[in-house]
Amino acid sequence: MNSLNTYLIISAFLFSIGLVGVLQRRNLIGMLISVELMLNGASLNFMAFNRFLAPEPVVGQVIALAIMGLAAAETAIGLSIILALYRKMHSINIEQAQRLKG
Amino acid sequence: MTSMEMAGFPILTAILMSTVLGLFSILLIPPERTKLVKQVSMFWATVGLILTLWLYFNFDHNKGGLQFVERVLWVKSLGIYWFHGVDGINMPMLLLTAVVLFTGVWTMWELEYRAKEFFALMFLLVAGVYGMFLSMDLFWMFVWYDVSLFPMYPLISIWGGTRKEYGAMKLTLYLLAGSALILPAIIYAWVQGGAVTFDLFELQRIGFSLYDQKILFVMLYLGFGILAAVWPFHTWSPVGHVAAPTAVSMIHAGVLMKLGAYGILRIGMTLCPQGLGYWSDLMALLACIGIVYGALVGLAQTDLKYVIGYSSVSHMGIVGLGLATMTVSGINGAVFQMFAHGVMTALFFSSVGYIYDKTHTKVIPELGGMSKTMPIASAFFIIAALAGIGVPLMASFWAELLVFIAAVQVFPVGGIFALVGLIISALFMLRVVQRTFYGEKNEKFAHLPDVSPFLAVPRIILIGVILFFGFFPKVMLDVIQSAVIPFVGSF
Amino acid sequence: MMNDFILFLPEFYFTIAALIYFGLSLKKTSEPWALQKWALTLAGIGLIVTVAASRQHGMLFFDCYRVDLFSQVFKVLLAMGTFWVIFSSSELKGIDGRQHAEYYFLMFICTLAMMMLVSSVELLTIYVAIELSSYSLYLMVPMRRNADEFSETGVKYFMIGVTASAMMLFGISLLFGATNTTYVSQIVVKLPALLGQPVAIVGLVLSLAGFFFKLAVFPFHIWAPDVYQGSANQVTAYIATASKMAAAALIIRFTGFSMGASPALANFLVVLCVLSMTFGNLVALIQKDIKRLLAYSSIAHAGYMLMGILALGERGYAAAIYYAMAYLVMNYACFMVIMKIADDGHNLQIKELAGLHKRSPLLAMTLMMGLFGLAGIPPTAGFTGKFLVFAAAVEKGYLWLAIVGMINATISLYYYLIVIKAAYLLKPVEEFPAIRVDGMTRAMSLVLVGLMVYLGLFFNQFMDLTEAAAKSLF
Amino acid sequence: MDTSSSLTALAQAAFWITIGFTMTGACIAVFARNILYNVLGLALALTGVAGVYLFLGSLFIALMQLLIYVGAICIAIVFAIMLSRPLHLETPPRAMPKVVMAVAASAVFFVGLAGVALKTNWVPAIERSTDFSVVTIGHMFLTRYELVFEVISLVLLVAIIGAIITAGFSRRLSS
Amino acid sequence: MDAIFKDPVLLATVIGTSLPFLSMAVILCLTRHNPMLSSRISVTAIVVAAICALFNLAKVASASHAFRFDTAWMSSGNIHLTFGYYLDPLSALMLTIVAVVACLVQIYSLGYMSGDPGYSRYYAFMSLFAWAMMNMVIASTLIQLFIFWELVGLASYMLIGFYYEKFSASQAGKKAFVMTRVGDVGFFLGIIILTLGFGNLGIPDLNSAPGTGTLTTGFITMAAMLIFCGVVGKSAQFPLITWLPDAMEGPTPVSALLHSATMVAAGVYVFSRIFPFFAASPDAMLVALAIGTVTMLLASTMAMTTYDLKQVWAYSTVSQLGMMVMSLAAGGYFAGVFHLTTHAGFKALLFLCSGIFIHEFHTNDMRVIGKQGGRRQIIPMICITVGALALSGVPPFSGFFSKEAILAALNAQASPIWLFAGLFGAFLTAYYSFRLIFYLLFPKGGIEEKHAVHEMDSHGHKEEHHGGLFWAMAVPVMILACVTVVLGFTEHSLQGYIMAGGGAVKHASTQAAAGGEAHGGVVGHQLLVILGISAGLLGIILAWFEFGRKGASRNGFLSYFPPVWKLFDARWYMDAFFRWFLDTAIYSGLTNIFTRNDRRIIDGGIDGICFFTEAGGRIFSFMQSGMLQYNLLIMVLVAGLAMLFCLV
Repeated sequence: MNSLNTYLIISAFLFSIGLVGVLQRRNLIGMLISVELMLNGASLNFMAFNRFLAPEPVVGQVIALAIMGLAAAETAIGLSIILALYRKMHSINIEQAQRLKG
Repeated sequence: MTSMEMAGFPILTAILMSTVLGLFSILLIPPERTKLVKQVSMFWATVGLILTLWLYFNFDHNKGGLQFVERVLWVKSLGIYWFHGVDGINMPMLLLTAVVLFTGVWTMWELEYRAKEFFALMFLLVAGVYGMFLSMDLFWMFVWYDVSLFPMYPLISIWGGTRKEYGAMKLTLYLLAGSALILPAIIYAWVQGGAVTFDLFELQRIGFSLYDQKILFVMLYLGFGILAAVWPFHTWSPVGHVAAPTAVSMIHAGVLMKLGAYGILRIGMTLCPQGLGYWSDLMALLACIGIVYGALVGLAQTDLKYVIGYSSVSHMGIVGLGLATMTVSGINGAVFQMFAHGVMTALFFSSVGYIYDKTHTKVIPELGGMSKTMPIASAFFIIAALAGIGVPLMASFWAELLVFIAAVQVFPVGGIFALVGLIISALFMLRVVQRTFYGEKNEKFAHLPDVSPFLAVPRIILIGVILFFGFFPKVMLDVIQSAVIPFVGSF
Repeated sequence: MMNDFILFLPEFYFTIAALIYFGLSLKKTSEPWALQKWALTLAGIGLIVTVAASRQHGMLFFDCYRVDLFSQVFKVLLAMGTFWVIFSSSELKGIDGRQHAEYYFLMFICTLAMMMLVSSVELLTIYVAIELSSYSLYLMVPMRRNADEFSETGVKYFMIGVTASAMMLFGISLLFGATNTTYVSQIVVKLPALLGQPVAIVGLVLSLAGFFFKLAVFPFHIWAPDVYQGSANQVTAYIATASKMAAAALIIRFTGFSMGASPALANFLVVLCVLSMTFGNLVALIQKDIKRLLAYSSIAHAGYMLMGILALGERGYAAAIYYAMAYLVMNYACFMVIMKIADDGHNLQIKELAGLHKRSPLLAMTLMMGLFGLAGIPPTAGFTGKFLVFAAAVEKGYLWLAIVGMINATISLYYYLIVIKAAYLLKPVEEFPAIRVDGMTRAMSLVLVGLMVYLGLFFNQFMDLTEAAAKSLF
Repeated sequence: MDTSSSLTALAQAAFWITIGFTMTGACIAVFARNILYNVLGLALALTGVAGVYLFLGSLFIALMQLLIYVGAICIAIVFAIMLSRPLHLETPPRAMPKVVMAVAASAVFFVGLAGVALKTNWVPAIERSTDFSVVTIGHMFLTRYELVFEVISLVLLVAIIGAIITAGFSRRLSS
Repeated sequence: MDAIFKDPVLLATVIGTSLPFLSMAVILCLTRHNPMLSSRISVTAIVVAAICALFNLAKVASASHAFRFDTAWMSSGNIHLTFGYYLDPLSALMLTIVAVVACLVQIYSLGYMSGDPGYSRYYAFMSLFAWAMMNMVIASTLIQLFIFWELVGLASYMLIGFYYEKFSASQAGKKAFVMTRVGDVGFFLGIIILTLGFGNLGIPDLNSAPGTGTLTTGFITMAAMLIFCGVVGKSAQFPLITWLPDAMEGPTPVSALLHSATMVAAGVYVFSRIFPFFAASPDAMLVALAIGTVTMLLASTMAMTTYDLKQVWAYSTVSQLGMMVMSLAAGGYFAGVFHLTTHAGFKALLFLCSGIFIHEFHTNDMRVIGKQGGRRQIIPMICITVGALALSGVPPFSGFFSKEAILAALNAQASPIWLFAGLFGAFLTAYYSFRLIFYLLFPKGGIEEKHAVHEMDSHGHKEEHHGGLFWAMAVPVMILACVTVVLGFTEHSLQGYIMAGGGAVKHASTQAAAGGEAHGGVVGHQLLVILGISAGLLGIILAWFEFGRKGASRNGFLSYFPPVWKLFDARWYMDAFFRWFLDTAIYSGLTNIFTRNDRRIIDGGIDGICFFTEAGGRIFSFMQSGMLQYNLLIMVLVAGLAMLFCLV
């Protein structure tokens, strides 16, 4: 169980399920949630490599921490943009946002 | 810019700069002072002509080879040189350019609409042409080649005539599509030459394998062939010529089309003689088809400029045929034909241009009987037509003679086939002359004035050139030969 | 210590500038023109500072940060792009006057982030820096006011951006796993040995995704048309010019990992290159809105830049750097004219250019030169750039790629010519008044035109510079 | 069955349960159609990931994960949902083709990633320290990752200002 | 330059041959608007040229050798072309003929063309013609000959289409140019082959070439046949006959000078010029003989049906040219040249006389002229009869002597068929000539007095009748009539002169005729003379019987065979065939196909490529749908596939 590959598969799964969400959710907030899953997948990857391979096991942790910080900022920005859109469009359904194309 | 190989005054750069300076000085003039614009243009065109004539008379054809060489390292890491020189192949072309520019500017003397932009673009175009003819460095050749092409778009689309936007777009895209093959070919040559130099002659010395030569030559041939209106890449020619204004047609058909053939000769044949050997049958075939085809299709045209466009296809076919023979006479004839055809088409377009300016039509059935209303303008056209059908003692006769001698020697069947084209081209030209200029006087145009003496001068100069080199072909051929004999010897 | 400070001077300077504008944003009211003048001054000094620091080299922050010719060249380009965009911000009508201070703040931050990006030689630093620059851009895009039809732009940009950056992060994690280090210098040493394993290439490809996103390479281009169209003109100009520089730099840095020894990576880049060029040029053919058109053209140009990069050699990188340089100048020239004409901040349609040559001959000429440059017509910088990238590609045996590139250039000429035609040929439906062009803009137009021609013809020293920069990469 | 093996079994069970939580949470976060369930699913998944971090030997990061992700980010999302209030009631029908395509594309991606993970011969570093301590993390942040640390602070500053101007102004303008 | 002044022959040649060119240039550039001055310049130039030509003739006759002057003209690789003059008896004679006839015609034109709006232009082109023709005659190389040969054709084109407002005139000019060009292409090809195979185009060198044995007979045959193509075109031999009758659209003096006396004879001249070369190829000679014969007979038949004065002479010209070709091909070198000389005289005479009638009555129809009192024009009537008698070969006019010489040459052939054809031709010639004369003299239904007088009055020519203009026309005619009477008696001195230097010619001539000499001819010498005269007289008697005697039907025997009449009248449908060929094969055939191909396939293909490119843009733009997630999907798919690609 406690092998590198298990973790890598889990993180790949998290990343991919996040992708499914991004590709299929209509709700923008739902998409944002999925993006968080993807980031977690990457983060988990770092932690796994950190645990099994890296010469200095703190590096992965530092990276995971940094990712968390960035994810927080990203969520804040994303939510504010979504809210702004909601105020203009009165919807947060991404399928409503199709005016620009071609 | 380290190594300088220069002897005395850089006359070639001066010729090139006469157009560049012309361009800049025109740009500085306020647009409403059209008179001044024309005077300045005329001045610089004259400067170019005088310098070129000086060069022509000081060119030593006994010595041959590249003369007045200027060679400066331009970009070290790629091996690009500012490398100019004249030999027997580009000397006639330079003379042609200078004459056509001079007469072209003069022909457009009555232009008032956006004159500043017109002359500025024209000088830009001619700068490209001069540069291409003078340069002996592949990079610069391509640069100048493209510089000479793109002003065609505004020139045609602003000042043009029939379907000008379509024609301009088609011509520009088509011609630049040709350079889509040229640029990769040039780079390929550079790479195969060790990626150290763009100097044409150094690359020639380095030499290429047969395989490379085959690839390179066909790319260059197709790329430049478009501009040389090689069948079946000729359809821009009529469409573009119909759309273009007079002086632009003159320069375009007169000079620019020669760039294509010149490119094949200068780059393609210099670098890949064996490649040419491999493809020469194809080249001759296309050329022969072009000769006959152009004349045959021209028979059915009803627009004067279409007619000239197709006659150009036919005449440029002769150039192609001459080049394909790879013999001294063939190449001599081809170069001579480039010159002769340039002057002749310039004359064609300038007379058609005059008629069009006055009558606002160039549809043959609507004209008719023009000899009565405009005898002088008609005479110009008829003389051009006679030159076009290869009447002796006009420059193009010698060219055709030489090309056909070589063609019959090398490609007997094709040569005879092309000779038949001479009959058709006679039929075709005389038909146009008959329908446009002969017949009852056309009352609709009876009030129109004939060419004024002032505007007749440039046309007379062109006729003079045609006749001069028709009477004294030696003057031209000695120059051409001085380059062609060693050139053919190097195959 | 002092020496280190000089190394870090441009970044430091831009941090200060950003903080000044952070302070200004707290003020209740401020005159937009005053903000612009100050920002212009700051950016100008910033440009000078960057140029002054351009010959520095050294390492900072425990070897996370490398100052060398490569990074400094790009920093100069970034500073220049920023300066130019701020120069054109005098008509910043697309953004509410109350947000101008934030606009400049974000722009300085973004420039700073990208400067750090080009200098970073450690994966986490690179990631953080790219996120910083992205976030500021995410925020600048929806600032546009009075443009409800474009309100979706911000969210689209954001969503695609975060997806791409998640991919990049995953890729970086794979690289980390493969080489057990986050230092570029060590990765460069270790990775070539690992090229036989899928992880190396997959890691590289995924981490390139983020940069491809920034550069708008097919298929990571999807934001470009919408964002170009939907954000304020100045923001578009910034995205189109400065932000592309950083992306190009990073792609060069990452592809350099393989040390040119990976056919798989090269093939991948070739495919993207061809797709980008073809897609961008073909779709641009049918555009009506100039900014959208330029967006597609930028996709195509990303393809050309890739052509230099995929040669995976010094000459190719040098060519790509040169191309980026030329692209900055040409693209900005076009945008400057657009911003000047659409001085009320609306989206310019091609047909609105009708009669431009009468309204302002100088702007018309600048636009024409810029577009010809983009189309790759000599004697402009665009041609030389194309020439160099083709040369690099052919040298690696991609003759056919150069032909494809040239055919694409011909296709692209069509839509550029349509714009030029509008400017020089079309009769306007209604007479627009002449455009008042102030002295600064005149001077800038001439400088740009001169620069384009100069770069296009006298590129000897630029070649030396870019080749030295590419050499300093390894 | 000695203790160590039973402990191992226990640990294994705990591990798989954590994984199960994570996956279930992720699935809920993505596939549930009510947005509030999604958030809850996300919280569940993030907690699961925190658990996995524990197994990876980093208590600190696991805690931070709970704190920042579950604590801060999820709450922020809930707030956002509340601000755009009627939306959590909106449950448009599922468009099957879209879902299928999304799943297919992601499956390709997953296969790719998994393939990379399995086919690669992962080589551990030759010399590996075992220093997982928080102190070292802090030390790292102040030495090697000093720049990162600073930049993250800038990122947060940008995020704050950005959130204010984007959400704030648009409110004022639209009202 | 000095050389020119040292040698009087060269000086005379240069002056004589270049003055007309100068006159053309001056007229076109400067004196276009002053017709009087233009004509004076031109006439002066040609008179000087004629004097120079006579001087040269005398010089050549007195010298024992030919004069040759060469200067380098052009060189390209191993092809060296020279410009030069080659004055031997033949060319000096021809030069004199050309100069003198041109001179007479130009003087004649002073009257004939007076008041024409294109007066200056006319003289300019006449000068052009004179210059080109003279240079052609004395050209030292075949290529120079060809060049001026083409220029002569150009002048012919210009002069035929002189009345360019008339469609038929411009059409005829075009036809003449294109049809001769067909032959010229063969000629050109022949020159090219000679250049390649022999390398020296000098005429004396060429003539001595077969003797040296460097050239194979096959090569000579090919080259000779190709050059003969040019002869066929220029001299309107079968099958390129029909342009010459049409060329009568030009002014009558033009017809007289170009299309009977000199230009069309150029073909025959070329034949005689390189006669030894031709003679080296029996096959070529046989072909030429056949073509000459066919031409002669065909043209004679055509002449029997037309009522147009000039047409009759035109057909007759063709037929006489055919005869000359026959003569040369049969080895009768001197006979051919002699007939060329006499023919130039009497045919110019005939045309100029007809010109006076046409000028007077404003019609070409012989019946109308006769009706309106043609016979009252005493001088032209006498002269035209003299000409017709010469043409019919009635002694003692010049035509008799030359025709007898030709018949003698034909007699020397092995096969009697050529002789009978020649005799038959002579019979037909006499018949149609006198058909014309009798139409003029004895019009059907007598003369309509009043109408004729009225006609004259209304055109105000009456006072000119005895004015300078009339005499300008009458004097040349009379001179020519005198020449026609006298020329025949110079046969022997002329023969001595022509055959003097030409060893090669003599050799070739005897060789070619050798077949006949062996069996002493088909008929005896005395019998031949009688046959020749009786053939002519028979024709005249038949014409008298049908047209001249009182109460004659004036229809001709051919009218009893309508299909034959129709066949002859339609020129054996040759024109119809050419027209059909041009229309079907060229205009609606190749041209049409190629034009469609050009529009649809080539140009359409290009436009199609552009269209599909743009359509490609539209299709690709669907990829950029407004739907964010579809776009993302593409992105993810590409990234995923790239990964899979890396895995496998």
